[in-house]
Amino acid sequence: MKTTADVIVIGAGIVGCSTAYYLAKKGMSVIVLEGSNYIGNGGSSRNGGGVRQSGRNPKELPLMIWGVKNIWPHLSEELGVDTEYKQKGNLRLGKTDRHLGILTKLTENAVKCGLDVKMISAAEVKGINPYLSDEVVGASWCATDGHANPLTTTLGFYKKARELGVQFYTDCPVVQLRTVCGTMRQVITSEAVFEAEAVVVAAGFESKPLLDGVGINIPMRKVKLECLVTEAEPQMFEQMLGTAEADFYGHQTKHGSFVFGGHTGYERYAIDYANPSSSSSFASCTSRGIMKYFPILKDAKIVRAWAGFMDECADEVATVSKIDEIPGLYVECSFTGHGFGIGPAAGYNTAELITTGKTPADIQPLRYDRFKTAM
Amino acid sequence: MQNRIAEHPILGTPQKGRLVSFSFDGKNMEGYEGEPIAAALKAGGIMIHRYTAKQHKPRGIFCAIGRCTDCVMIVDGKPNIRTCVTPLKEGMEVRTQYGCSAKKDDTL
Amino acid sequence: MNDRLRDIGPFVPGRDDDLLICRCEEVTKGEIRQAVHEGMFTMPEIRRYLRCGMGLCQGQTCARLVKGIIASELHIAPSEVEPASSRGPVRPTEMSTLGNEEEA
Amino acid sequence: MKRYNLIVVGAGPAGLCAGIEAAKRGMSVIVFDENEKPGGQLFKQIHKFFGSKEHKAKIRGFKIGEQLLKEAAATGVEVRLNATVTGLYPDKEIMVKHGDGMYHYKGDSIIIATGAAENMVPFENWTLPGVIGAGAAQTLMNLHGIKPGNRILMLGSGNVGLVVSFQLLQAGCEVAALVDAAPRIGGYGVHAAKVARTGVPFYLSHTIIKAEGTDHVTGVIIGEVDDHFKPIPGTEKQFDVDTICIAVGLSPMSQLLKMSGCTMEDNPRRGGEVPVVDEYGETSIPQLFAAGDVSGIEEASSAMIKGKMAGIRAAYELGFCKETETENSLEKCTADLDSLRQGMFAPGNKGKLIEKTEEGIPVSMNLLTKGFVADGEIIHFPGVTSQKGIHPVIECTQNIPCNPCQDACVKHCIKIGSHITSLPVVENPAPCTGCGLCVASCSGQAIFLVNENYEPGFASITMPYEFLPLPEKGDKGKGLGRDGKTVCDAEIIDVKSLPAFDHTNLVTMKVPAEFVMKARFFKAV
Repeated sequence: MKTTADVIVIGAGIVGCSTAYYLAKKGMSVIVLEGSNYIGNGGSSRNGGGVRQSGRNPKELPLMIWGVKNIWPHLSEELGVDTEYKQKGNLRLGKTDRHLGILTKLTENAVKCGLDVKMISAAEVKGINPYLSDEVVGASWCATDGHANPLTTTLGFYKKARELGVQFYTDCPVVQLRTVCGTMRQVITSEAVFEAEAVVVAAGFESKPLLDGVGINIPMRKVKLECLVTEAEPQMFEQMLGTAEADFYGHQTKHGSFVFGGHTGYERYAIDYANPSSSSSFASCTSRGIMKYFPILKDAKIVRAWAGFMDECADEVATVSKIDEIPGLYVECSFTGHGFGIGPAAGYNTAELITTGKTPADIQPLRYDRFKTAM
Repeated sequence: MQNRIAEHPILGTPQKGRLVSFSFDGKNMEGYEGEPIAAALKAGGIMIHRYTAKQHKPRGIFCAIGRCTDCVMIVDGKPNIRTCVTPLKEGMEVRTQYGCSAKKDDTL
Repeated sequence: MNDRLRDIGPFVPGRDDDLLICRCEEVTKGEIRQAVHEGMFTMPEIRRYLRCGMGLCQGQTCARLVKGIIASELHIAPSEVEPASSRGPVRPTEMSTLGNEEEA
Repeated sequence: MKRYNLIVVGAGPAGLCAGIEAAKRGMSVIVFDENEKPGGQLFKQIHKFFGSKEHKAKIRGFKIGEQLLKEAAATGVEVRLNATVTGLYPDKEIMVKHGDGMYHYKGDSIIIATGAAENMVPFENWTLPGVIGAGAAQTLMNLHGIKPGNRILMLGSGNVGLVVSFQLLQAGCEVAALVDAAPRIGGYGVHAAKVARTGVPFYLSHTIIKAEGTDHVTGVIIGEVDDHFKPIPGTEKQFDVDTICIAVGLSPMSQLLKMSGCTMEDNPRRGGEVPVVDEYGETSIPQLFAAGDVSGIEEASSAMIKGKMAGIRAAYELGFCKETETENSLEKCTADLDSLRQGMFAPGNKGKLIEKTEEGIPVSMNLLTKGFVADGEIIHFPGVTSQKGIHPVIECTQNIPCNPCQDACVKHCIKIGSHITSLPVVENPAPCTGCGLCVASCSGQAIFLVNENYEPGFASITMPYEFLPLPEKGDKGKGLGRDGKTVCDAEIIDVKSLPAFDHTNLVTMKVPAEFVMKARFFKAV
């Protein structure tokens, strides 16, 4: 059994697998440890598939813009799988003036970061997506946003990394990290002790207990999110959709089925089970929400609803960072439910950080020690 | 109606609702109210319910208990209706389904 | 611990690889076998990678067949293949019906 | 939110029995079923059931279903049809789709009795219209009065494959062949015998290579398989059929249980993914039970008992009945269940080749590999005697927990004794009056009345006959052997159809005396 490598990555989601892939591409030997039985079983296979810049916190925009420009366009070709990436824009819809206020503020911040995003009128929205109902009074529109299939993309990174010799172990939960002479060296599991020069913690919320164990405290908590998917429908529209209050988001997949995420409002108070399960009213509540925006979908059949946990950060911003206090420790977590689109870029930049000490994109705002108190 | 069992040795004559007419791909057909649409079609000798999206292959009744979804058709404009568990009503409009819609795509 | 790099032998094209296994999503036996050799060792991974079991019947028709194919490629018993999860609604249900929650 | 003491999902044999036992003990009970008609599999089983009187033996499946419905109504069980339980959520909550609305319910206890569904065997072109499951054939014939096809090939020789083949013949279809990759038939010998004697050829150690046809099935090609079930080139055989019926076993429909998060296991001996349950069917989640085929594939008779046990246990755990009463009823159920789980087809003997009967008689290998008992083998069995005058000949050659024939004979000619799986023995001499009650009572249609010297040079054979058109007195035709092949000329000398026979007509034919132990079916010419 292989227990030593240049780098150990903890977590086999989109972030862990892409990091492992890019490291292996640069000739590094990598071991990936996944706690569950399945690759990509956390948020990576439960999200709404958005690959979007608009609506993000400005701190994440540099990395995301870099990713949309440098990774997503040729990712299918590189991984040898159909990521189903479509760059046909993102409509973030508003139904009230308050919504428009939120969207306008987000738009202004994004424009400052160089993102081509603008507010558009109800008529213009209808021009882009004629299926939307008249409840929409306006939206923010970013033409370079899009969506992709999170399942094939994550498993595509896994397949490619595996081809390059990355050693994946599933059903292998990590118990503890251990430093040797102050440097990150050992990863303890119930069956073996793994050793490496560098360790990347990319295990979603499960990152927290491991990081706390070595004195690195990233303020995040586990919050349930729920999604659903419909039967296949004739192709209608290609944009990614969201709303001002992120109460509803989704897109129509290449297969023709619609994937939507939504809220009942009680996700924060859900009974915390290890395995997230959908609440009984979620599909009904979200269906009502969707039908208000898309009356044409009232007859569309829902075939499945599921839930997942997001690692919600205190400032709702990802943490992609070297840990100065513990040389050799890197972290990629707290993606707060919008980690799919930005995951590959985070993976690429972390691989660069480990091998060259520098990153092509500016990840300075995503440092682990950015958290300041209220006063 | 050659596929209907007139008299069964154990069950006797099947009790049926009233005879109603419905349309299948524009043609007029008859069946008994309340029996599954698939049964009325089968009695009328119709075997093909749909053509699949990818390989455009014909599909029909397979499990007849509403589980396998192979028998789905467009009923009164709504696609993916499981005809083996949907009761027949007067004047229903049943159409062969191509992929997930009624449009017979040219690639067939 | 499940070593995902363990040697399960090369993918050798089979005589009946174009046999259809998932009837809803039209996934063939060869595609499933190939995916196992690309590292997809469990039901959820095969489902997410190829869509078999994601169709209208949600795998009720093909799950057992898929499990058998994965098991034979991995040289283990079907009962040892990690199963997929089961989610509601267990029968496809229109949004208008779902949205119409009534007091029992 | 509406709450019941007990929610049952599935109004089949297990679900109804569970609801009845719980309601009898004072629980408020509602049973949901997604179908238009309740009774689950029962309403498709038109054959007479096996077992003892307590197991409702010799009653036809759908009649048992009707009885259970009456009993459910009488004990105040609410049965809600066209009600699909779309989800089972934590805290024993369910979502039900009824009409065009969704309803939430909670149960102090929940019993899942959603039964099983068919396994699949893929072969080339298996997605063609015309390839159907055996359950589909039963649903079309027995629920909707539609012939599934005109000429049908059956794949699978378990009880379902055998019983559905017989039911296809009853519906007026032609069964071209019965095929199974296994070397030996999986179901009861008597079920195979009543199909074989009508002329249906059995092809064991064969499987389907390919379905023929472009728009729908027009034919099928089968081939012999080696002991790794791989087809042997050159052994192909073609049949012109319009329907292929698949009956290769069942798997539990345990999606709701898996959704609830209770501990599951993939147990091949119980048919697939099943909940881990205790002897009363309780899962790892307290007050969440599974009963019937969903927790392990067995017959409807055992499903009914397992349903009862879950209902009783649920009532006890919620304080609706006392410990002693519960213990007694549960012990009785366990005893009933154990009595069903005996004999050659007991769960423990699954797939095993049993060489000898309990009485030490070598089993008929011909029956297992060709579907009928060979002439040389039949004479060894205690039910088969040669006597003067009319007497029953019971061609029951396997130890099955079943004894309706013993109770049917008012003259006590037939003896099974206290051990229910013993083979029936015919007294010699048999004070038989030729009343035919035993012939009609046999669930396996394995009893004939024989008079070796009906008249000089001729013998009479009375057989159970459940087909249409019914032959008439004076009809001339051929006597068919147990293998379905013509053995002699035959003339119908009597046809009896009494209510007591419950649709099993007694047809008596006259054949040349030397064929008395060979001719077992009649074919009009």
